[in-house]
Amino acid sequence: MVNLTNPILLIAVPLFFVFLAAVIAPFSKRATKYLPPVAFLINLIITLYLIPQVAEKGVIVATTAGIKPPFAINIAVDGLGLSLAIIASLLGLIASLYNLKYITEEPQDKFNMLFLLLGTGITWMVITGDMFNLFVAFEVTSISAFGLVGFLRDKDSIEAGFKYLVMGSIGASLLLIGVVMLYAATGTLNMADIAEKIARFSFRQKLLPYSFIFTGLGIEGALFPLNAWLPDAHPAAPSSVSSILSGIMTTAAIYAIIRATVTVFNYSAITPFILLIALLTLVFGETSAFFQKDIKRMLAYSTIGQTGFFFFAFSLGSVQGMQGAFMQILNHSLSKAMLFLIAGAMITQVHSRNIDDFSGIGKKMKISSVFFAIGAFSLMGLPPFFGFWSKLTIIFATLAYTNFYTITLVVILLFMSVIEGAYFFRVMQSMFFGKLKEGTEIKEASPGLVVPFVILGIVILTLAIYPTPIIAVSKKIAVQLIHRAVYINAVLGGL
Amino acid sequence: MEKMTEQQFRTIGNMLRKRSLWMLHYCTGCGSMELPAVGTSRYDMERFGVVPYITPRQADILLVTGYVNTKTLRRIVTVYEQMLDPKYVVGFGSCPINGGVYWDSYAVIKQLDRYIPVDLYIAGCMPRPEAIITGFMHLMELIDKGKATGYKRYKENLEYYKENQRKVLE
Amino acid sequence: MVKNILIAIGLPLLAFGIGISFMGFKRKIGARIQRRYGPPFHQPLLDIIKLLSKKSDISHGIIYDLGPMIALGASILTIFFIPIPGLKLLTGSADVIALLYIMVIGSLGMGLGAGESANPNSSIGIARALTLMFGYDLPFVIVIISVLLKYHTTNLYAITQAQAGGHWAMWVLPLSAIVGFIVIYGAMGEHPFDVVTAPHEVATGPMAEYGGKHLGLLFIDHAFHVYIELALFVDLFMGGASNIGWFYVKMFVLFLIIVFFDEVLPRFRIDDAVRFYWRWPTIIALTSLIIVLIGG
Amino acid sequence: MNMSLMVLLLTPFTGGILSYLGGKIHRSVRYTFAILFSSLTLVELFFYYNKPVNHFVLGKMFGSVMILQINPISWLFAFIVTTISLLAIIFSVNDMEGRGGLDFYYFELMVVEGAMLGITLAGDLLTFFLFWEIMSWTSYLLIIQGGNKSIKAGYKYIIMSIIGANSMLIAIAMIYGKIHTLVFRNVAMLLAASPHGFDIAIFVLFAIGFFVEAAVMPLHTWVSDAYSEAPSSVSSVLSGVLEKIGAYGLFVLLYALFGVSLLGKLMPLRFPSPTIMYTIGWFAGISIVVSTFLAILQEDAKKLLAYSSISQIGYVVLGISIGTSLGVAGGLFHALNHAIFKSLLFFTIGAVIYRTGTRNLSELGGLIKKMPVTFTGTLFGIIALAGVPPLNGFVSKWMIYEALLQKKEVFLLILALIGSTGSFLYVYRLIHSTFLGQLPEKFKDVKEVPFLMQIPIWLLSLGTIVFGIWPGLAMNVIARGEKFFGITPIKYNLYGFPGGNGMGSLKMINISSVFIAGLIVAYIIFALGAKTHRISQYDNYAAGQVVTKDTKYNYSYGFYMFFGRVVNPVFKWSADKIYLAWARSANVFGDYMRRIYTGNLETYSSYIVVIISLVGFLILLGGKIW
Repeated sequence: MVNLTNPILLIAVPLFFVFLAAVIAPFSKRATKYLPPVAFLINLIITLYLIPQVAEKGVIVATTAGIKPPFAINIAVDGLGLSLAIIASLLGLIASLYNLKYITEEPQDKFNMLFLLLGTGITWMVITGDMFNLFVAFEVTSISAFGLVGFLRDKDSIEAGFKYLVMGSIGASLLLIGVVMLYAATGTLNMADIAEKIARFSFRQKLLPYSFIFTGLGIEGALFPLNAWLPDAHPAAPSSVSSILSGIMTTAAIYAIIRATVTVFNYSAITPFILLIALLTLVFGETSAFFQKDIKRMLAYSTIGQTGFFFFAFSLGSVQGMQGAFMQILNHSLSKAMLFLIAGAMITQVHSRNIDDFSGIGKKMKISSVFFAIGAFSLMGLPPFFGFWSKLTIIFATLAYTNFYTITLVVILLFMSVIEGAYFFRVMQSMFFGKLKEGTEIKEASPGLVVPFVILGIVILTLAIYPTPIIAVSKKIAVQLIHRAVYINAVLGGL
Repeated sequence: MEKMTEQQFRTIGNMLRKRSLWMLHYCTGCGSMELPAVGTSRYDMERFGVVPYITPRQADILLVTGYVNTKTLRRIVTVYEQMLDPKYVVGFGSCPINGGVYWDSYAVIKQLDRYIPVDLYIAGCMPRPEAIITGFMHLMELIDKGKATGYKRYKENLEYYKENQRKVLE
Repeated sequence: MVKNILIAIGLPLLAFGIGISFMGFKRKIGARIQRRYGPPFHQPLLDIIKLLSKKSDISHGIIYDLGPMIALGASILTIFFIPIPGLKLLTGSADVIALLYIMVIGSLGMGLGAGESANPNSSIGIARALTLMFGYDLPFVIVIISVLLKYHTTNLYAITQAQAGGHWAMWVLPLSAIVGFIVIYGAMGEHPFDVVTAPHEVATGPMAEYGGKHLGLLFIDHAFHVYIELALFVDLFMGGASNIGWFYVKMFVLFLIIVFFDEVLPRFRIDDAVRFYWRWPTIIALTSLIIVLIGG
Repeated sequence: MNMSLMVLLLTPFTGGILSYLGGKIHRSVRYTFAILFSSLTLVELFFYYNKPVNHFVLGKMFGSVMILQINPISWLFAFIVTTISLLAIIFSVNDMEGRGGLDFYYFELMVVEGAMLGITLAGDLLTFFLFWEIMSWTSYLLIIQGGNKSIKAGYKYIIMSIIGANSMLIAIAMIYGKIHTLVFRNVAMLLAASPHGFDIAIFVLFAIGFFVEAAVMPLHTWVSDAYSEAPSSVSSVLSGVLEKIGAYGLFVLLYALFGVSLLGKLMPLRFPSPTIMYTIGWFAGISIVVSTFLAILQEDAKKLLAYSSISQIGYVVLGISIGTSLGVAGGLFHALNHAIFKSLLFFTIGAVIYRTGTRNLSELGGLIKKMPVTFTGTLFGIIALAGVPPLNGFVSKWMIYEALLQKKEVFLLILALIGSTGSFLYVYRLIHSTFLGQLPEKFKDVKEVPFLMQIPIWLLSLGTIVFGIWPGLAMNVIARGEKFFGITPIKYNLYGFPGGNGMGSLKMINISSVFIAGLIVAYIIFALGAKTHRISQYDNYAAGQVVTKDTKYNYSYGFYMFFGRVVNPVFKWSADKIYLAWARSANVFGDYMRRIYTGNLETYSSYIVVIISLVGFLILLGGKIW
């Protein structure tokens, strides 16, 4: 009897399905596309099963080969990791449902295998408790993402895929160098173990490996100015992939940075630097998004901005900041994934990614447009949507102490939210109230595309109506994250 | 008795009314040159309550100062019809009476009386200011006696006047 | 009670009498200045009787009829709020500031009526009237405020009482009084501020389409208007009066000056009139106000 | 548990959802639900007429309780909200007929109503802000229902509104950072104990938010476009209610959060009232005068009304900022009155637009013969707006003047009085160019608006009379509200104010009855004269010329052109132009920033090197960057 609550299954199940896909691909290429939904559904169920455990124990640790940490490869799921895993599975499920109808290009079997691998990698990244494992997961994610970005094989996607490949590889090597340095210094790869051992190192000794890890992860995590691949890659990929990339992959990388910074390195001294980077990311992301004519590019830049936003909240270092960061991650993942899916659905009708061509489609594609508005509102932080509460939390966290700097920061944050409002409202205006171009035959996208994002929309609306439990949970998660000793003790508890 | 009072009332009304005659500031020909002299210090028609007024709604007297060509007649008729009862028309100079020096002109009305009822003529080419003032005094007398009934005539013989107007204007 | 009713009936009649006498004076004096004999003194009364007894009248609509009525009704309303010697019937119900706006009702009614007469001359006239009012209102409110501040009350009757014994506001606030005079002057629409009715430009402006009894009502209203403006100035700056005769004399002196100016001045263009009011009178009035503020 | 206030708050939201769903069945179902639920809200509100609720816990968020409360002042504003919204809904039934997306429109209308109700009922800043944000974006959605141009206007509105809301958010976050609770009472205690710099910052930040919504200069620039481009019933909600919500916010800020004594301490008392309130008073005063001047020169009926709204809200803010009992009462009363007469005017002009399809003043004229009811409504509206007795606008303006005089704020008084005189100009222009003058031939067949659209016009006209002649009705609520906020109310009775304490007396009933008596006298004189007969509008004085149907014999374009010659040199610059210039330069700057993403792989790789070096550089600095 398989223990349903073993977090290793989160990796094992999708991997198994990848192999399954490889096996059945020679017989039926079409059949492979039904594998990802199943895999992600199983993953989702497992993660949901894990909730009570995590809530009870705080951190659940799973080991391989029966050897206890720090010696074996292990998996440690805490609140943050689990929530991200839930989001990853959910988005994976939604996106793969969407794919059933959306992906018509060949080779479908390879696409589905890569897609499964992408999901696996992301889930792996957020639940691993091991530094080298993190690298491996990172590589799995990146490589599948390279493939997926270039999947459409037109000029754009190949260029984007290539850029992404180069940058991603540099990132991966930097990460590897960092991990190697850590191993050389501490002799262990287990995060908790490193965390314990590294405490005796001086700031300078710690900084070199940290800077490599930070930069390596930062490339994937879309931090300014390492994110230059993103605005090319996200739009070029198929929309379902973009939704995963924007929705959860960058977030997973940010999670890795958070994990490294808080749990492993315990770097509070570095936060001003992180804060600066986050702020720059936010400012450049939102400003650039404002000038985009291409809807997916705009959403991609918006992702950069949002990443900056929650990374900023995280870099405040307070419980409330972390809480805000987590809430915003949740909000952003759901909304942005939905927005990408909707943008994809609209593009199938409009056959263009130019915002000007979207004018007036609100009258024809009612459901899509309304849900686009819901996603945008949530992302902008308009009440009663969940984004409002996360924005509020982050602002409250920033202004926990009132002085000149914090007020300046908040002014910048809010100014950026005005810009974000500006470009989203502009798009919505042209969608709902613009003039429909004559001679175009636009109708609502097929139900196969609509149903997935409507499910996501319903999740967002549910959060809007009933945000209190999530806010409470996010506070718990934040407290857990900031008390790194709990994590370390839980992993190394056996020793 | 009742009739008596009304009659008296009307008489008093006429008595008062005759002392306040507002003249429409409307000039058709060369006769208008005489009016400034009548109005200003030397002759001062305001002594008798005669004052030039601007719009037909306010005025009591329509002073047709000189020849009337067909183009002007249309305006004169419009203005006359816009005036409120009781209203009086004074033909000024010889032109409204018989065309004056324009007696053979194709464009000039020879007899103003055929188109609108004229209560009083002041003959002369040009009548001097004294004559004008005498004319006004005479008009006042007519009003007092209830004889200046041009407006009633116009109503009673509307068909006749309209017919004549139509002949010229169309 | 009976006395009050008598006053209520008598006051408008008195005001009308005073106003109509001034109108007569004006024509007579004006004629004399032009070396004419001029009409009889009771000529305005004759005019009104003639207008009211016209045998036919036209109407452009209900508001056209209502306009002069509102104007007259508002004038009658206004005179009850201006205290004259021994009579302060309703001065307790509205103070000077309220009075400023009660005085406007008439122009509004007039404007509506003139508007419905559908004549562009009327419309232009009203546009000019309102603009001119906007023009002289600025110095006027400053003047009013100076007086109110000076006497620490907004009750017109109390202001006249405070000036008793020869301490006229005219002597206490000479600058304000000068401006007040200019404003009253403009409000009466005398030269050079007769842009509103300017017969040669806009054909008597608002009155262009009015004739007969409508115009008669407006003439009565004008008589009231003359009375109101003069009485207001006398109450504000010349200390009211202890009896009607004295009150009449003060008003007459004031009116005489106004007529003298009126007869010799040409006419402003409307925007120049506004510019004029917003320049010197305003500056003088402000100076006076600042003097009051500093000097108490 | 007492659910009372929650029920009140949820009624419009429920109504909105139900009418949205009902609209899918049949349009009459939609209307029934919308009208039913908004009337229901009004009825429910009347249960609280004399029954303040202090503490109704809505929930808990961030460790701060979210509470609802109702006091007489919030009752007053809630009354404005519900009444005008109800009338707007009734008006829209015919007005919006035939447009698309009506289900959504009614949903939005009721959600806006609910959100505004929520603001008035809020007992803490979090609830306040929550509903404030909802109000902002839902009202944006309403504005953009008005067609193509309205989209641009709505865009301007939402941007300014977000800026305002964010400014408030900063202040709220600053307060939360200190005391972790946002209940008004606790906030007031915090502010009383805080350093002055903090207090002033909070004040300014809130004031920006409220100024945007209340359209006080110089943050008014969205108003003229948004009010004029939105559908008429929305304009009346915007001008009648949304603006008042801004004023309500300002009132809460001044009297519930800060209080006059604290404001007095914040800055030295150089002037009769606290400097900070004095400043607000000046903003309001300048709003009054400048926008009056702008309104005079408008050619567009709704733009004219929009500028007039800015000017009138100036009176409200001015009254509130005076700080004396009389001033506050005047300001609040004017808020009520302005809601009544400005909504009335927007409804009547909406009716005109509904029938004629244009709001260009120079195209209209002479409609009095065709739309007498609308004309009557407009007449009452303009008389009230101009502050002419005996209608309601006069009473509240008079109170404000008296309050200013009491405080010897002479210069503000001059501004206020001048603004009022200026308003005669534009209201006359409004009524003249639409209803008076010559009727253009193309509007020969125009009919009076349907009965459903007349209802709001009738009711609001009645309102202008009732509150004008019996100001005591409104003063009952206002006086109780002032008592609630610790201000001693002034003496008043049903018909006016007995005066005293440097304040003049006013008896509206006397003024109106004598006026009616005067009218009767005038009518008697009139009736004694000869009978009148109606004549056509073409039988008109034209210096002898015969006016025919094909000549436009009407004066309406550039009505105050000569006045424009006087003031135009001053109005060459405007706040709007300054903002646009800022936006343009920000645009250019942002465009340069964007170019950091060059699209070159080499550049991107070099960024990585830069970052690694930067992080490495941190080693030398010891990890500290500041």
